[in-house]
Amino acid sequence: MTYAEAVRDALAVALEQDPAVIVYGLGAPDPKGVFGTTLGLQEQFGADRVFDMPTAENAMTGVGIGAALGGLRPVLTHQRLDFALLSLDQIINNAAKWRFMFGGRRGVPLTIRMILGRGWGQGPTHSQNLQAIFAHIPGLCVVSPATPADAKGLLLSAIFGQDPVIFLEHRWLHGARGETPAGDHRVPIGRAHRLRQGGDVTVVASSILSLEALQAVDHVALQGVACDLIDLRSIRPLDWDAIESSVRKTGRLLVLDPGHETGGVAGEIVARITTRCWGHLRAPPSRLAMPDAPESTSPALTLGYHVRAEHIAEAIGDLVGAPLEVSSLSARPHPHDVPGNDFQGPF
Amino acid sequence: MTYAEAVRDALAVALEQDPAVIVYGLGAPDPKGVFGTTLGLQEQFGADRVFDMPTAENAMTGVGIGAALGGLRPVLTHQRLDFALLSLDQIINNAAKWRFMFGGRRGVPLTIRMILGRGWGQGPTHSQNLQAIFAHIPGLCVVSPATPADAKGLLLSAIFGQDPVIFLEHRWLHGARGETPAGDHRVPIGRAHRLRQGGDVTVVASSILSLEALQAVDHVALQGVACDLIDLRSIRPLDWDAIESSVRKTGRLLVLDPGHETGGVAGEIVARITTRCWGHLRAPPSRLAMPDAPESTSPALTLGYHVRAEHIAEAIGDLVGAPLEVSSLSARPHPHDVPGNDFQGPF
Amino acid sequence: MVHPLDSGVSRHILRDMIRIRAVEEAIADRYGEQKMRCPTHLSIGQEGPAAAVGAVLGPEDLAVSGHRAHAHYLAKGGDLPAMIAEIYGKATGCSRGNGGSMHLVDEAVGFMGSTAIVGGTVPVGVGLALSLAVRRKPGLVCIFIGDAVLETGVFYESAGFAAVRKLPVLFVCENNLYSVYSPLEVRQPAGRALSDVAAAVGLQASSGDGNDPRAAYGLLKSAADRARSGDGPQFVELATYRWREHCGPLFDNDLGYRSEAEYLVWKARDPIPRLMQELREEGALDPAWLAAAEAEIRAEIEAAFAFAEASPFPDPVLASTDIYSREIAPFP
Amino acid sequence: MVHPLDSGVSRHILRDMIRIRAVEEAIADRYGEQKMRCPTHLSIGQEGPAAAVGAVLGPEDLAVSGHRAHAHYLAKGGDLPAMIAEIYGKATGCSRGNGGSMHLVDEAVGFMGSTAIVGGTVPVGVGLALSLAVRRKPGLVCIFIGDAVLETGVFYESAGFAAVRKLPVLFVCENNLYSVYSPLEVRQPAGRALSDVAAAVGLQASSGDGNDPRAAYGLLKSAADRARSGDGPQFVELATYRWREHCGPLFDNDLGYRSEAEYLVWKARDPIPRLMQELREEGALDPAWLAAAEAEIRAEIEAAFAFAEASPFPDPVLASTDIYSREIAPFP
Ligand SMILES: Cc1ncc(C[n+]2csc(CCOP(=O)(O)OP(=O)(O)O)c2C)c(N)n1
Ligand SMILES: Cc1ncc(C[n+]2csc(CCOP(=O)(O)OP(=O)(O)O)c2C)c(N)n1
Ligand SMILES: [Mg+2]
Ligand SMILES: [Mg+2]
Repeated sequence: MTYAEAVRDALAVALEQDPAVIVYGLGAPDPKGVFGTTLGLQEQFGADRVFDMPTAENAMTGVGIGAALGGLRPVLTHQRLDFALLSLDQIINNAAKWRFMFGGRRGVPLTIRMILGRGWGQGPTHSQNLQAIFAHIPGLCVVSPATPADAKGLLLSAIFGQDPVIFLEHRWLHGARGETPAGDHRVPIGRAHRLRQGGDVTVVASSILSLEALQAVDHVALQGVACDLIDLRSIRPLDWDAIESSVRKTGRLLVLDPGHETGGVAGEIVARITTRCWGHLRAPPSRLAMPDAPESTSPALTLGYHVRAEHIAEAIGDLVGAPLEVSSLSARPHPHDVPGNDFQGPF
Repeated sequence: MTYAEAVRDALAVALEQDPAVIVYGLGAPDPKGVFGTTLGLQEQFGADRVFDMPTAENAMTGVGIGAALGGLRPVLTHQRLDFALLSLDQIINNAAKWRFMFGGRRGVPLTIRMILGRGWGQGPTHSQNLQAIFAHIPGLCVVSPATPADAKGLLLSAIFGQDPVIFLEHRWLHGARGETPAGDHRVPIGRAHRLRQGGDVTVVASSILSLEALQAVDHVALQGVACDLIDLRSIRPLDWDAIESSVRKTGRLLVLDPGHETGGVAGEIVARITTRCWGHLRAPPSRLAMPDAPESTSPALTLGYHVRAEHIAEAIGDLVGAPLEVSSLSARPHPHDVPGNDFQGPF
Repeated sequence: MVHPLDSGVSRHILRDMIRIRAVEEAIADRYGEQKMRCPTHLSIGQEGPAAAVGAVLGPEDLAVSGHRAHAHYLAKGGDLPAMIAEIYGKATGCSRGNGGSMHLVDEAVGFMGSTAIVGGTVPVGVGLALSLAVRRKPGLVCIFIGDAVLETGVFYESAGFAAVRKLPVLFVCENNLYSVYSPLEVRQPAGRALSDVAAAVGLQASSGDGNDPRAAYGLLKSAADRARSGDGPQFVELATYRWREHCGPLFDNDLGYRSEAEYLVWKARDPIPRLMQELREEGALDPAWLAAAEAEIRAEIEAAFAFAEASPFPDPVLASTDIYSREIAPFP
Repeated sequence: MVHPLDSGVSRHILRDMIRIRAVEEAIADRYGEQKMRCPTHLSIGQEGPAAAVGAVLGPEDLAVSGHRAHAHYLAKGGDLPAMIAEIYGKATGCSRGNGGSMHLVDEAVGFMGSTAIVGGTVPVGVGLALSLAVRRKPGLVCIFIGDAVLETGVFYESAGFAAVRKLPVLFVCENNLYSVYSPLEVRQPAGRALSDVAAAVGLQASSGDGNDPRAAYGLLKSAADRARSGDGPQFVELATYRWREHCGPLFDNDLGYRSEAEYLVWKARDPIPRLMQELREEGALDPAWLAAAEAEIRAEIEAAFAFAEASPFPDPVLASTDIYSREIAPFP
């Protein structure tokens, strides 16, 4: 199934399984079903449990917190992460702190889906991946699955967990396909997944960059460079052990970050792993991230903006000190600002 | 003069000098004048230019943006950074991006003062230093002065600059005294200040931790360990050259961070300097930050929460591989949760 | 002359006001000892609304509040020793010392939490009401707010959603004319009555004198009944006045942000002697009952402070384990 | 029968509506070429309010808007070729290609910016009005909003402050009944008129038919006059309807979120033929003038697209230098 279908499937499983689950957000019951991820859920589970909302992101986050305290398991969806910036007060001051500030007795099992935009002129206010903000906040969990199976499994873990979870869902992954277990499939929050195994370089990725990295890693493998490719899946908590044990083996670290470079999650990983694996590093750890600039609307300016397989392969080459053939990775069957040829706008 | 007086002095100089300057915020004209920093300004410059506002942080930030676009130079004050979380939409989606998203022609000269709380039971929602959030956003400047002179100089640079500036002002520094130049004293945004010179360890600090670090650095100097102490003053842009050239000399880096450790500014510094100064490092770079936990209200739980001089001295000792005497630094003339004996609450 | 309100209920309200005042005064008296080391906002002078609400709400009803919440917590039945211990930062506090005066909770009696960001619990209360509706449970959610909350966007967003879904919410707005040192006119448009605004955004609204707690009870009771019977969200504005400084134990009229004359007018409208006098005139106040109540309250307060003082501080290890559930913690 | 509105103004409005419609249709026609690669929200069917506002505002007045801003930009006098080039992502675009359809600006004519976060420019407009007040400059700020903006907290916060300071603000609310696919009733309380809400929070409010642009002009003109003469912020709600899909060039009634019948009712209320017919009946429409206007508009649009197509894309280097002023940039 596709990633979007996997998200929908997770929601349907949760709604089916527990009457406490509710799903809401702008357009949740709309005819397009938030890129297909909520299609038909209102018809199936009723308008009491699956519903639209006012354009009131801060309050509707607080409503989710209250609903969770009242025994529900709410899932709130934002069509873009950018809109959720209106709700950082409720997320940071309330959801993240409720357990702590009331003495640790209970948390807020609220799941907030945020869709990450990219390309087709999404531009400065519809394409931000500000995962670093959420990953900095004690009390929040942040997950960013790359595959349909992980999307489903992490969403179910989020919904049925005891903590607030920011669920980052890349718009360009919605059409990606993959095997997805049926039923109540769970992927534990905080555990990374090794997608490829190799002794030369540790590549750490997440979300759409895990797919770009897969291409790059397989490409350089043919040239004799073997990488451990670690798909983080969770950004907070982060699976430090997985990265650390890999780096102790490879001695080389490349971290990919779908957010801005300065102050991003990759920096945190580089910093912590450097300190922890000091004696094992054979080369300075490196990172590839978005530039410290918003995404422009102009297709001319998004061309070099995103990290792609060719950049990753090149960075791997730099780390091992061997120039690798990477240019063949640059060829794409569709324009750089859409996920595929079937995408023709308008958003 | 005190730090609070220096802030007030900067505001008065700016208001005097340019009729476009306005100063507003909750309590800006109140009888206590926001810890003394706005005292008497309304009387002196009129209620048109110095005024109170509704408890409406998001809108009042947007109002500042619009006022700036209309030719004013607004200064907005939040009595705690925590309240400014309500305004991250306007800060991130508008103030930070206005220049970029409208083609680079003009920015938003808006200064937002945020006071950082600590101790006396400020607790989870009145003590957050989330500088890392702001430092991650392209388009924002972030400054965090440690001394009265820098507070004045950076505030004037912020007010008369062309970019939005987050001005972080630690509540515990308000009473600190220091020489402060009269008149229109400016300190350039983006330039660090070396407070002590030494070849053994580079210590990077900011805000109140620069004062703690001064004590620690002077203390270990008597034991033969000489540190470069770099007071960042600006968090974004950050003076990479100052740190880099110091680390090339010392080969050892300790970064202090008044925010949470994971995803904090110190991690960014460790990551970037590690990559840039790889061949020069003689020991793994290290950092000292707040734990990944909110500040508790209970004085029992804030005791070990904040980074203090003794921790810094100890970390310096670890870096040079020599156990240093640090315990004498722990003695304080007043309880750990107040800046001085004259502080008796209530906030 | 017999008041329409049942005299038992009236005495309940009176006793609650006396109790709240006594607790707040005990805090004020001892605040200088520097053992209560956190920002503390007292309700002395404005006990009326809280006590009236306390008499209206039942055990199945829930409540949330803001920074000035001692009175609300107590009126809802919150545990007094746990509150005092919380202000002392002790492990026996209702929030185990992490929250202090501004973060109180007692879920056992439906007091679901008070927080320190103005307006911050408003949507939380609405969400609790949503949970009642979805789970088809009885009861309502009382959301205590101050006049400043009508400046916050989140109030309007929350009220709108509550109205769209006709949720069982009762907003109780204590209009004490000030937000910290700021009078209403520098914050809200002239001539804009809080209850009119509330009505326009979709709440059924009324307003009255919070220092006449029996009148307030009447308004609140009707509103609560409407909320419970599915009429949708309600708003009751109650005029009242805080006697002491915004935060802390002292008086601050000397600062000049409000006049001594204004304070004296409101002090003359003290809800406690007023109700006492009324009940006396109605022959509904037995002096022995009053003396016993006052003695009980005194003893209860003494015991609460003794409990707080004797309680241990929390174990420092908790500060880092209280953040996530056991499945997630400890964050590495 | 002579209409009270000056016929020159009426023709100005008519011409603006025709021009806006023609521009939007040209965009729709060519969107499939995939050269305009950004989300694009068209105003076809709802040109009335924009054109009426355009006739009311003077050069010293300012305006801000949201995601559906082409009509507002054009009515305020914005540069057409620069707008089309912007949608093409070209260096000659009004935002140098960085903003696209959703981020338009033309400060030369007082169009101070439109952005894509619902409600995001509302406080910015109020701040612009504050700058006029503080600098004692004439004029007002027009803030274009949709019906969904009355759900956002920032609207209430901004309106409240504008009222407290009596700022020269004119809110123009195009109520087209929908927010994306969502009808009003799932978002706002039943029976809550937008203009009543606005009045309650402190704005002087009126409402009317946006598809009768001369009637709308009357409401807007009175409101603008009041704002200019220091009466404080104004709110005018204008009923109208979007014909095509929320975002993009197509029709989408087939999706079922609104009925074809409803659409046909509104299509029959098309403001352009209606005003044309009225003017004809009043003897105020010279067919030659109309033909010339239509020809001019066609030519202008052809030229604008040709300009956009021929313009260069921005230099990639700009993407990293447009972020800070020269004193701060380049960020290391
Ligand atoms: C979002 C936010 N802004 C500012 C503050 C600072 N603050 C604390 S209490 C308060 C006054 C609130 O006034 P009101 O709601 O009328 O309650 P009262 O104190 O009068 O009981 C303010 C502004 C805050 N806590 N949160
Ligand atoms: C804060 C925020 N939430 C959600 C969105 C998604 N969104 C884009 S346009 C729109 C509809 C706005 O409706 P309305 O204000 O009535 O304007 P209309 O599109 O009808 O002209 C929404 C919800 C957004 N851009 N910003
Ligand atoms: Mg008040
Ligand atoms: Mg609409």
